[in-house]
Amino acid sequence: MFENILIYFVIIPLVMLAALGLCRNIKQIRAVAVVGSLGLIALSTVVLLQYLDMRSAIDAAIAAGTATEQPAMLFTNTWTWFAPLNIHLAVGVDGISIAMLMLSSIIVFAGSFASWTIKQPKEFFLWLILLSTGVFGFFISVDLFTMFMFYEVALIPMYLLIGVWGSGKKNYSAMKLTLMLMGGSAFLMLGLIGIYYHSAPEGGQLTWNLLEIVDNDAIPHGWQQFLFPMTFVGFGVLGAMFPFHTWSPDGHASAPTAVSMLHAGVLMKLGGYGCFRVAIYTMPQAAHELSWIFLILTGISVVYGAFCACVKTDLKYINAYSSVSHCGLVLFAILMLNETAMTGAIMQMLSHGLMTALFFALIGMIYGRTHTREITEMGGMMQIMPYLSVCYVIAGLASLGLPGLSGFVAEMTIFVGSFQAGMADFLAGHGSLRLVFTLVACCSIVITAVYILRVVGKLLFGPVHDDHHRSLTDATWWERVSTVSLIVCVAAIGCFPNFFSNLIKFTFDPAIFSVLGLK
Amino acid sequence: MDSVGSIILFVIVALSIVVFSILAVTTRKILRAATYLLFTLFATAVVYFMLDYQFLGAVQIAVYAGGIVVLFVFAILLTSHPGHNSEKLASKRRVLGLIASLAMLFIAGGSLLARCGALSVTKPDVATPDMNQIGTAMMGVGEGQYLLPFEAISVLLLACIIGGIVVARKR
Amino acid sequence: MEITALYYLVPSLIMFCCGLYGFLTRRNMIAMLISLELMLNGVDLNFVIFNRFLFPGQMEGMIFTLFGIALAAAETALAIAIIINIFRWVNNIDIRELNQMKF
Amino acid sequence: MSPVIPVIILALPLFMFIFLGLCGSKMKHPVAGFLGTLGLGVVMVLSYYTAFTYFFSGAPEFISAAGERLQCVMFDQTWLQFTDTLYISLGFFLDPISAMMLVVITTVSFMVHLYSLGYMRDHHGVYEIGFQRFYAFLSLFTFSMLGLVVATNIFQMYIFWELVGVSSYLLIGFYYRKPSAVSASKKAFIVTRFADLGFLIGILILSFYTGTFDFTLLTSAPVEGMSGVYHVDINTAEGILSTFTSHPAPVFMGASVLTWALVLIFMGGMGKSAMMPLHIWLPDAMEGPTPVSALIHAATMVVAGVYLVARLFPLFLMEESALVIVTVVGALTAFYAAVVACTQIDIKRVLAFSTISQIAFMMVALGVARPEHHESLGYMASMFHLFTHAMFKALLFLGAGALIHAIGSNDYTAMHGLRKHMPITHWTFLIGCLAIAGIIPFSGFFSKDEILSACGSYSTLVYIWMSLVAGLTAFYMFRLYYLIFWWKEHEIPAGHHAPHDQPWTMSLPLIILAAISCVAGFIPFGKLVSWNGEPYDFMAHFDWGVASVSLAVAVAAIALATVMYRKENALPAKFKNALPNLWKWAHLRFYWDELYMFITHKIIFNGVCRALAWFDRHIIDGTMDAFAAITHKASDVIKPMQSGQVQMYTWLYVIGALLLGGITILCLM
Repeated sequence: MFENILIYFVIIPLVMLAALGLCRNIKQIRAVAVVGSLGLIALSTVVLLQYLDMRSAIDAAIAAGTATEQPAMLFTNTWTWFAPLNIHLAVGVDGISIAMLMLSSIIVFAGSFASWTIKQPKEFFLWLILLSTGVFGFFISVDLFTMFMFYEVALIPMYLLIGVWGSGKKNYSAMKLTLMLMGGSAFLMLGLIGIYYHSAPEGGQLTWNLLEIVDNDAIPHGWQQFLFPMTFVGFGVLGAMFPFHTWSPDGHASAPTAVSMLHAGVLMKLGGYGCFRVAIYTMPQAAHELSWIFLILTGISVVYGAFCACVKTDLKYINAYSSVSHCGLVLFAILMLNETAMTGAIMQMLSHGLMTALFFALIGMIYGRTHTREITEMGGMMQIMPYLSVCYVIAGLASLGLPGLSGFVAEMTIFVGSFQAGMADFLAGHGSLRLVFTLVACCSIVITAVYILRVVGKLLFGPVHDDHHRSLTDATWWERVSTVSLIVCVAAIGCFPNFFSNLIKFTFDPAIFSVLGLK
Repeated sequence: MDSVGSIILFVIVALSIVVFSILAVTTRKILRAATYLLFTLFATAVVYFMLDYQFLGAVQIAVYAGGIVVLFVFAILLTSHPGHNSEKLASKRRVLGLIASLAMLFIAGGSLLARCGALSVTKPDVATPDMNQIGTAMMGVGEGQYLLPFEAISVLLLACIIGGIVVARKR
Repeated sequence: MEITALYYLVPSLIMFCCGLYGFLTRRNMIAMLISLELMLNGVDLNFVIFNRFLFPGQMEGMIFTLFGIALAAAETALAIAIIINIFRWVNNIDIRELNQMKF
Repeated sequence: MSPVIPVIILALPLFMFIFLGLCGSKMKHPVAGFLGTLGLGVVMVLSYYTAFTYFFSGAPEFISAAGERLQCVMFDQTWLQFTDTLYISLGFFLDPISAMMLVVITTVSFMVHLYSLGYMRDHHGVYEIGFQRFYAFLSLFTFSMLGLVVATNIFQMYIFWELVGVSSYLLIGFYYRKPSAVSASKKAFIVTRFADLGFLIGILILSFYTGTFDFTLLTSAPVEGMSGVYHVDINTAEGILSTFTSHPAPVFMGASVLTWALVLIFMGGMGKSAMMPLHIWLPDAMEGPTPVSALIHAATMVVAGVYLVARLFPLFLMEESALVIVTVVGALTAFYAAVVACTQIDIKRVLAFSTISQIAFMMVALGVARPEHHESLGYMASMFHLFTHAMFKALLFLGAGALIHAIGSNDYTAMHGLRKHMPITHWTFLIGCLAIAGIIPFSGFFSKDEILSACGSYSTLVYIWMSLVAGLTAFYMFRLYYLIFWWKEHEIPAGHHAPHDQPWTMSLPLIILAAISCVAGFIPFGKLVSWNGEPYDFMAHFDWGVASVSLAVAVAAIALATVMYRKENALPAKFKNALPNLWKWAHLRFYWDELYMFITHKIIFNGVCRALAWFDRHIIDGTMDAFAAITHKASDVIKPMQSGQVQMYTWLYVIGALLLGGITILCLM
């Protein structure tokens, strides 16, 4: 019954697209968006539960001696797509992908509510859902080619969504974002094709399938040195890695609310996920040797983004730079090649996805009322719109790592793991780079506090800056649904981190760390 | 060994092709150019006849000389301003064009002469295809038969008809 | 004296070069079209000549020429329709002044 | 003892926070306040029960047959697993100091809850905006603080450490309409956050070398023959230890890693406990409501640093140098804060600096504690002082709150001569002052005396220094006392009521705390709390010499204050004019704030952040834009080749064809 369940992650959005085509008015459009995203949430929950069941069933089988080891992925399935080049629609998930799928479905849900009153809703939702098709497809794919295809499907609608529904310098931003991400895709494609042509030992059948590539472990060392940077940079651009991050502030500043949410919340995770799943997973040797370059870059991202966020006055810019900092931490932790740090990286993806989506949702809601995003032109929002302000404070506290919310557990896992990796390196005489950059990254918790509190202080507290704002209303019910759903998730991760941590770590155990030689 | 008559005929035809071609591109009056083109086309038709391609010659006269040139004449009359039917050519441009076409002539002619031996063949005494064969070749799908290009051409012509109507139609 | 293939090829080459000259130098679009016809005609002639002298038993060259004539006719008809239309719009058929649609 | 009670102790305040936070605004003000107070009352009773059971039940899990008090983990739930050995768990750790802290926290917190019912409304009985929120935050704070003291592992402590930081932030910024409150809360949070960075790194270092976060493992007695911290059971930290032991002794930049770890952890404690140079947030934190200052910034949260050092005391004992640093920082801070307190005008600021100074006393006591000196008398003294200080300082703050509530100003210049109008406040405040000054038989005398004798047995210099500070303490407290309650009272403008005593909800806590301050000194503290659990009878070793000296110093200082401030006279002004610079520097707190302002604002904000932002926009982004511009320019350059002139294209074509043809022919020749 569950063999084909993953493909529904693509089918549901496609059905939603078809249903949207038939919609006649805004109510129907909203209904389609809400029902569809609820369906996605339900689906990912079912997959999660089934996944845990199956894992424990296999564990029991191993204990009974009827099975030998945990497979790397479950629900695997393959449909041939283009036989001559061996392209398949191959799907499969492990704990990490499931975490990402849950994140995406929740953010799509919240995003639907956040764009309740958007103009030209039909077209907007068409593109938005097309985008989420790409996202879901990416996370379920294990075939590099289809992965790349879904990746592009997720990127391209962004151009129209920002260009048409955006604000401010939207043409410039949309163009910049699309071009920079496409530039990344170019590197990525080069890398993926390179991987394909070395995916099998001499004379073997070439394959795009990740799991087979890892099994074959045939990419020559010299080629890894070339292909690893290609794929890492390709995905790293989407993960806002310094110095390829500048699309992020402009793009987010111009994008409409739901698009910012989806982009920062989910799309940027595609970058981190890809770096991990493709670059490091298939080329562990090169990852060991070349990680120092990217460690430096991502380490810089972490503090650099935070410092930049300290002086910006546009809410979206601040949040975009904070995303640079937090996503930098994701890539940074992945590069530590340490189980704990990598678990932390995935948790940070979840955590950042949720809280940045919350941030962008709130910024969109505030902007929709005040028509400005300059914190110098606002003040005392706590008196005017207490609900939104309280949510903003919660998001801020999550972002600066308050225990009990998601940011803390992710960051701490990363720091503990990175420190262990750094000290291990240091004591083994491999230099102190990891250690130093871990300490540098730790400093970000202070800088984050600075810019978050600066915004909270200026925007929410203090006297009301503009008397025109006094007549503004607090959140509507759909805005409440959107924010509450995100806050609940942020708090859930923050209060019960071990569930998520184990879900993710469980993945590392059988699959990845054997490859990386870390177990 | 060709007969003297045919040699004389060839010389006349060749000369008229050369002369009228040159005139067609050098005359300033556009209507005259069309006329010289007509003569060239006729001369070409004669060459086809001399090579025993009667059907081809007939098509040449009917389509080119009969159809296209008439189109030209109409177009010229429709588009030319009275007393404005000549154009002045910059001499620099003419010289450049002359150089280019002479270069082309020399290069192509040089390569022809280089293959002099292979081309110094007389007309073989083989019957040219008759109408029956041409018709069969046009309508068949086997080897050496051309139904597909034939149909392609017909679609092309249809497209041209429609295109012509669309383009020329008044708004 | 034999009239070999070479003799036939010379006028067709000259015709082609004349067409080229005309196409490069004339500004009137109809005149350019006339030059184009000359070039096409020269090429057609070549096909036929090679067919007749070198591959006498076959008919590809001739058939190709037939198609060529048909193509030339179609092309000329369409081109002239366009030229007349342009003339209606801008009252001019000088090729160098019709550059509004570039880029 | 079943683990249900500890669970309730932690869960109830959390529940009250969530409940009041979500539903508070729907309730009437008194209902919310009453519910919050009631909830805390239950917690207090349970905590008393727990502490009582721990100290006096004699159950084998709490006390060994030899009379040694044991550490007991009531429950421990894994919360987040990092590696096999490193995991954060949430638990309930019961040992003498945590049991004592339970009592301190819940008592003061309950008093504050009760007091706020009266304080957080004006004279007409109108409740403050956000009254319910206030109670929610108080519950959150209490939860966090309880979680902090009962932490079973250092990471749980860090978690609650952050949580108290946030509760403190929220409560300092309670009057969020006031810009000064907002910036004070921000400052408090960021300064402590900076210190927490040190704490975090310290935890990381410590956990890397020991392979555990667990306090019981961390502080268990060192195994013979092993230096440093890596005494932890080999079985639990095998992998890490083997990497480690294969290397020479871990020394980093001239100090052992243990020193580094402890100093960094102490840095966290310095931040929370407002030790110099991280003290700057505490005076500003007085922007919060006064009950909050009493609870958080006098009695409980600010002693978290002391508690942290006490918790890790066995580790500190392994590194003499770390303890020396604790002593030096404490001694300097104590003196600095005492000097500054002598010159402040705002009564809450005086109390804030006094708090800093008193916490520094506790730090010094820990710093000078050595097992060879009276079984680490300093440790016990520090905890004792923590206890008594919590009571009398809460009393002083609540008294100050009553004054502010009555007068409507923080300035003593607006007060003067209130002893007739507010007798309850006056007497309780006086008790508080006597206690802090160290007058027998009030509680402060006993604890301070213990500290001084601990100092004395460690080093004479420290002893003299701290006695001086004790004298200063008595001086500035009585200066404050006289300025508020004596002097000539102000004219009361027509139509205004004279200031009067407060409702019973405010008076009752004052009276209770005053009573505790009177008798707490007689608690046989050493029998309950000592560094290794073995009871220590302080009275048996009572040093009358030290006691009489300290009493004499205190009395002398009070006498001096009486002379100078009992009535309005010219003496203070003379002193001020005699040492104008010293007075000005002390009044402006030795320009620490300006220094920090310069560093953070001028250097970091303008110099680093702005520069980086500029760099980002112009260099990084400029490079990206330059790529686009170059592409654009390049296309402009080659665009004319697409002239749209068909003859041009033909020319190019012909030239190309001719070249190719020519080349071909040349090759053929």
